[in-house]
Amino acid sequence: MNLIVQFRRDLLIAAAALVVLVAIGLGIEHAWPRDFLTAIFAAGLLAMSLNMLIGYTGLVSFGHAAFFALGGYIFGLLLQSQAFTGAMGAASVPLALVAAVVGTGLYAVVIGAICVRLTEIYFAFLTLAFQMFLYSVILSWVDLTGGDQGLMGGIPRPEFLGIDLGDQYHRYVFCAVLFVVCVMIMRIMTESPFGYTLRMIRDNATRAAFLGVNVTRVKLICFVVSSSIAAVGGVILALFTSGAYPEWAFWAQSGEAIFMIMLGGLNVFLGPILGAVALRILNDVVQMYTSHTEIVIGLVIMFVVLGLRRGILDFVKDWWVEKQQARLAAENRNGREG
Amino acid sequence: MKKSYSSPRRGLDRRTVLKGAAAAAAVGTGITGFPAYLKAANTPIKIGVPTILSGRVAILGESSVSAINNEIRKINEAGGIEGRTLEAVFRDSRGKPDEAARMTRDLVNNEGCEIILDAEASGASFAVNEVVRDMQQFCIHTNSETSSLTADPKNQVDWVFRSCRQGIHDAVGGGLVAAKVVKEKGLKKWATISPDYAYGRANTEEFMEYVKLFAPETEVITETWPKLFQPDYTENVTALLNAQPEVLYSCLWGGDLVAFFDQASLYGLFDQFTAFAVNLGDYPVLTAIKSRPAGVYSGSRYHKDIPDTPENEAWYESYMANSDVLPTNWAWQNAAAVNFVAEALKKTGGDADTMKMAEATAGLTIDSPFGVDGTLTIREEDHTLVNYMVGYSKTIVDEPYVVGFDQTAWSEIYKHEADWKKRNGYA
Amino acid sequence: MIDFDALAACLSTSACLVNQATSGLIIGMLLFLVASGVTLIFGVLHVINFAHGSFYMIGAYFAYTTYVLTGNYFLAALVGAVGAGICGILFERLIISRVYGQNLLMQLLVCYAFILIVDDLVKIIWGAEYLAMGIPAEFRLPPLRFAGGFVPPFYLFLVGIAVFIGVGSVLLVTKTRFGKIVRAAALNAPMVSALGIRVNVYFALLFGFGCALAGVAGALAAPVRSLTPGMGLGILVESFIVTVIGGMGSIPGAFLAAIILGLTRSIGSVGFPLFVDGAMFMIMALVLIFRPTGLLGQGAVR
Amino acid sequence: MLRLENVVKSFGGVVATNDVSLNFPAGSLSAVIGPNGAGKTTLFNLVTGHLVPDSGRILLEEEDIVGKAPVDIVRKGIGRAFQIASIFPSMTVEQSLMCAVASHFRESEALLSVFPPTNVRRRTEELIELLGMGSVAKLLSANISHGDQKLLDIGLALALEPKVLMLDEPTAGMGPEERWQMIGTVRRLWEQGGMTLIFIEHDMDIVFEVAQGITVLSYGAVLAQGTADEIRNHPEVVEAYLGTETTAEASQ
Repeated sequence: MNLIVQFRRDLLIAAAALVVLVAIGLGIEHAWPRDFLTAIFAAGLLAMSLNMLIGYTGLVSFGHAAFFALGGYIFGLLLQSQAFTGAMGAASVPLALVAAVVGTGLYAVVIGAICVRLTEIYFAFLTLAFQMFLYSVILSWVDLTGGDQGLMGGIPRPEFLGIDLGDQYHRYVFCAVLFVVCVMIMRIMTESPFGYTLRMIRDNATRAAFLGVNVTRVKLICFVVSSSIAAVGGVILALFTSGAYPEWAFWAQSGEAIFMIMLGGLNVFLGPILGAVALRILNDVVQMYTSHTEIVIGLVIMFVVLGLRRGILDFVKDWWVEKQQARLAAENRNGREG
Repeated sequence: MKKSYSSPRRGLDRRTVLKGAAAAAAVGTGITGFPAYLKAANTPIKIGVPTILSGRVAILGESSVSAINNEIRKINEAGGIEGRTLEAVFRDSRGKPDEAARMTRDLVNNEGCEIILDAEASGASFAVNEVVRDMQQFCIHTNSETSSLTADPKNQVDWVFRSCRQGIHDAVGGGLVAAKVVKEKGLKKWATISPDYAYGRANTEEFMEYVKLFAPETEVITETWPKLFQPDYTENVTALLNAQPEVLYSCLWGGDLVAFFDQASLYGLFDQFTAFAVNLGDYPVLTAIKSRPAGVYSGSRYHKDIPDTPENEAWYESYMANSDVLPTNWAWQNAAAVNFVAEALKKTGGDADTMKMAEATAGLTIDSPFGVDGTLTIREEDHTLVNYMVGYSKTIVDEPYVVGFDQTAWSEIYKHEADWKKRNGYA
Repeated sequence: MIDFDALAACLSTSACLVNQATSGLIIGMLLFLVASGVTLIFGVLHVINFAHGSFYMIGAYFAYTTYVLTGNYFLAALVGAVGAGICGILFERLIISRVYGQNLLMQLLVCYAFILIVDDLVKIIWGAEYLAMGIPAEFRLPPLRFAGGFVPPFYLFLVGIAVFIGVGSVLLVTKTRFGKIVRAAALNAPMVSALGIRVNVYFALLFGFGCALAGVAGALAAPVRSLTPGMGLGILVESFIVTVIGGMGSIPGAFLAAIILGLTRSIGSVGFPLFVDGAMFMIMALVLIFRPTGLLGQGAVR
Repeated sequence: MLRLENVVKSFGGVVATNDVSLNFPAGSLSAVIGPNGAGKTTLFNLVTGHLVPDSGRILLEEEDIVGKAPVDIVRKGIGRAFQIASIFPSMTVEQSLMCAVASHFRESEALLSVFPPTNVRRRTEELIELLGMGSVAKLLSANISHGDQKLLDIGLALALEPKVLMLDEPTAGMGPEERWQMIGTVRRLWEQGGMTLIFIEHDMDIVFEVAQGITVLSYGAVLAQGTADEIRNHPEVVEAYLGTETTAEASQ
């Protein structure tokens, strides 16, 4: 209850956003907005959850896509198992979703326990290595995962509570709700005392430890939660493509997510989503004119990193903060003189 | 977009339209100039082709593009179909399944493509298969040889077809030829080197299964599985040397096969064993391998002399005149796909509606230079291509690179395919 | 999972030992050349060159073109090395030097961008399809027989060159004036530049040298590996593993780790063919857990 | 309150802390002095758990804290500020203090409430008042003056309501006027807070003016411990240490 009161403003915004998203999805008959937005939901959750590590905690993970892929695979494999759907019946989809989130979380506990103790560069390396390891397991364990072909034959989606995920409208609304709920969870996390502890660790982990913060544990909790949310992104993409593919665990997927964060802004909560939208549109527009999309995107990244040196929303935020700080400083001077 | 979604919807009501939001979205998309569906409707029938145009496989994708464009050019120059011309839109998926899925959706949603030719390798084909199933979009798979794509009822979709060779057909053919060769030479000990992914494993397993069936004394003494696109095969080559087999099978392909041959020849591997390489027969592979060995058995891919007919010769000339890459296995399969589409469109009167096209394509037989008797058929029961050239040749160092084509009779293939389907619970 | 019989059989026959040892050495040496560049650049400049694989690719393509034009393989290898080195200097001056001292994220992103751009440029210049150089005429010799095993003469040459370059680069860094200045500058750049030495030039040269090492590896590999845009990625990931296992900044460490990895691959392909990649990652994870600084590395990582 | 018994710590062959036994009574205000390299910061690191002694005991209220993690030692009531202000640059002064207070209130891992909880906000307001940082509270820590950053660092430690507060050179890098101002604030905080306060200081005038007890370290060993007068008249200190130190001070 208390939570609802404290976050009422954010909750209202989230509700309004959901209404708009649903209206777009149901109001436009053409499939493009639904497809586009569903892809954004998946990529957005990957990027935003990764930004919990990069932007909020200062942990540059280069292997976050592994959890995204794992979520998709757990979800897809469970629903493809006739034993599972047979036993669970109508509860199959929600249970598979929960299993994907919890299962990925457990995997993240193991990986995180090893990784979060290391410094920046080694952390990046090790997360990358574990990601490539998972990738190679997915490719080689053909009997279970279908290898490079991914999960074949579609993912069955038994109806539950009147929701039929085989129907594109139902599926879209379901994904939109999942997306908004996850974003809200991350919002609460980042604005809670825990979220500010993450910022302490990012700014100065040693000092945080001397203030009684259990840095390792906090990092690990953040790692696990963000991995679980990435898993939801994977579930959305698995629903959307009716399959799961090893490329989701490939390092380029992580690289792309990192760029989305950078492009949109890593110090602003919604920055990564803006980055995801911008990158997708950029990609699609460039694709209409040339097959050399990579060179264009590479040049854009160079420009953003070397020219702007920060993301779009970071630019706005820094400008606003500087203005505000200058005003406060001026007030202080006047106050002292007067 | 003429096509509308016919799937029944329950629960959520479409009439809960919030026009404001819709308008806002429309304005938003208008500003970005995107998506293209807002542009004026196109008169040509657009064919969307997700394929691979970068990486080690790019040559296959590029030859597919050349072949498709060349066939479309011929059709359009002859006046199109029912007054409508054809136009192909290509997208580079880089061979990634999720990219291929996304691009297929984009091709339909944004580019207004009414027909999809899925020119992806196996991995991505399964992804595209699910997309077109979901979108109820007419589609022909043109490159995936993985048998289960059309053989497994789980993967079958009423409006999806395949216009390319299939692993099981090649395996029967390969098994027959290989059995004959090893029996003649008295060879028993086999080794395999194939890429470690679904295609490589399934293909190798099927091939060896038929070799064993036709030559029961066969024994596989070692298997080595390099990763797909692995740069270095030295470890695998030496593993083969150590095992000292008498015969070698490989379904490596493209650049991987080239690298393997160059590295293996350093060790003189092909002087020591008899070798079968199903994917060696493609022109770009044969020409790229600098240390081209003689006497390796190669599966039929595309060759201007197989079948040795004037039609095939003419197709080769026409292709070469309009392409800057050599023809491949993928090239003829995509050309065949365009021919099938054109033929089906003639039957529907130029209507690209999914269900009408599906009905027209099932069981369709066309005249084609790639068929055994000048025709190719898409079988009605499982929507897959039959009656194309199956068999093995032997390589020689210089042009025409392969000689002595040993053709497998389709009656033989049908018989074993039916057994195989039963064994796998597909039929 | 592990086929002990095959492993034991192999380890007890000299032919198999010779074969697997050479193949491990070859894989290891090419890896070492790339990894030594990564580790050298990190050790001195404290940046991770995530784009190092691209210089391997550049080296291979430059060598290919030179070989096609001149037919001289030694010249081709030289052009590959020098070309990659020059590209490396340009990359350092124009791009990487702008993110020195910035956080890891920025370095990662510019390298990611560079990889995308270079891959596409290669595609535009050389085409997307694979190219093969073929074994140079000098080396088209039958394999040598040694204790029952096969040793291709070209591979002997390759190992020799790699060892020569490896020793050379250690000497360059530890014994020459250039090496001393660079190392001093890495510790205290303002101090060194106060002595009238243009630190930036030295940094760029060192970076270029590191890239030239990758370039020469690409050029050496070109005759036996097919060339494609994007070929740098696989070697990049493996060379990172080597760098981490050996200890970042340690060239002898990279040498040791490269040989360990090469032998893991070659012995593994006999004993546990399905787990070769897994074994590589496992070695790296174990090293990071129990000896995070790497086998021969120094410095804190926690 | 805080007692060290025969604490030894060496790095390689170098003995940084040699058989140190010290006692800091509850509520005392003590200074630790000694030339550079005397082992003052090492002593602090040993007490706060950043380093583990090779031998000896460190007793906080008669409980041995040797071998405990820094986090646990903080929880037991030993706060610390650093020689180079250790703060959170991208947070405002207020936010930084709130974070520290939240940690003290065991709220730093709370997920299901909004930051800052009411009790944290209230306590932080008191702290800002106590520190006299009201005018800079909304500024980013990176943007405030050096003196304010040092004060914020102390404030962060103070937020934990420590029984023992250890300040590593609170006046480092300041001009004479600023130093006196800072030490005045420190003294006021001590008087109002009632904790045991130990600080490292180079300026002898400040030490003799402010500290009740003074500990002199030299080459890792305790040279003397006593009141200002005792130290002033301690022959060894005068001879071995004060002379060099005052010279060093003068030359700065």
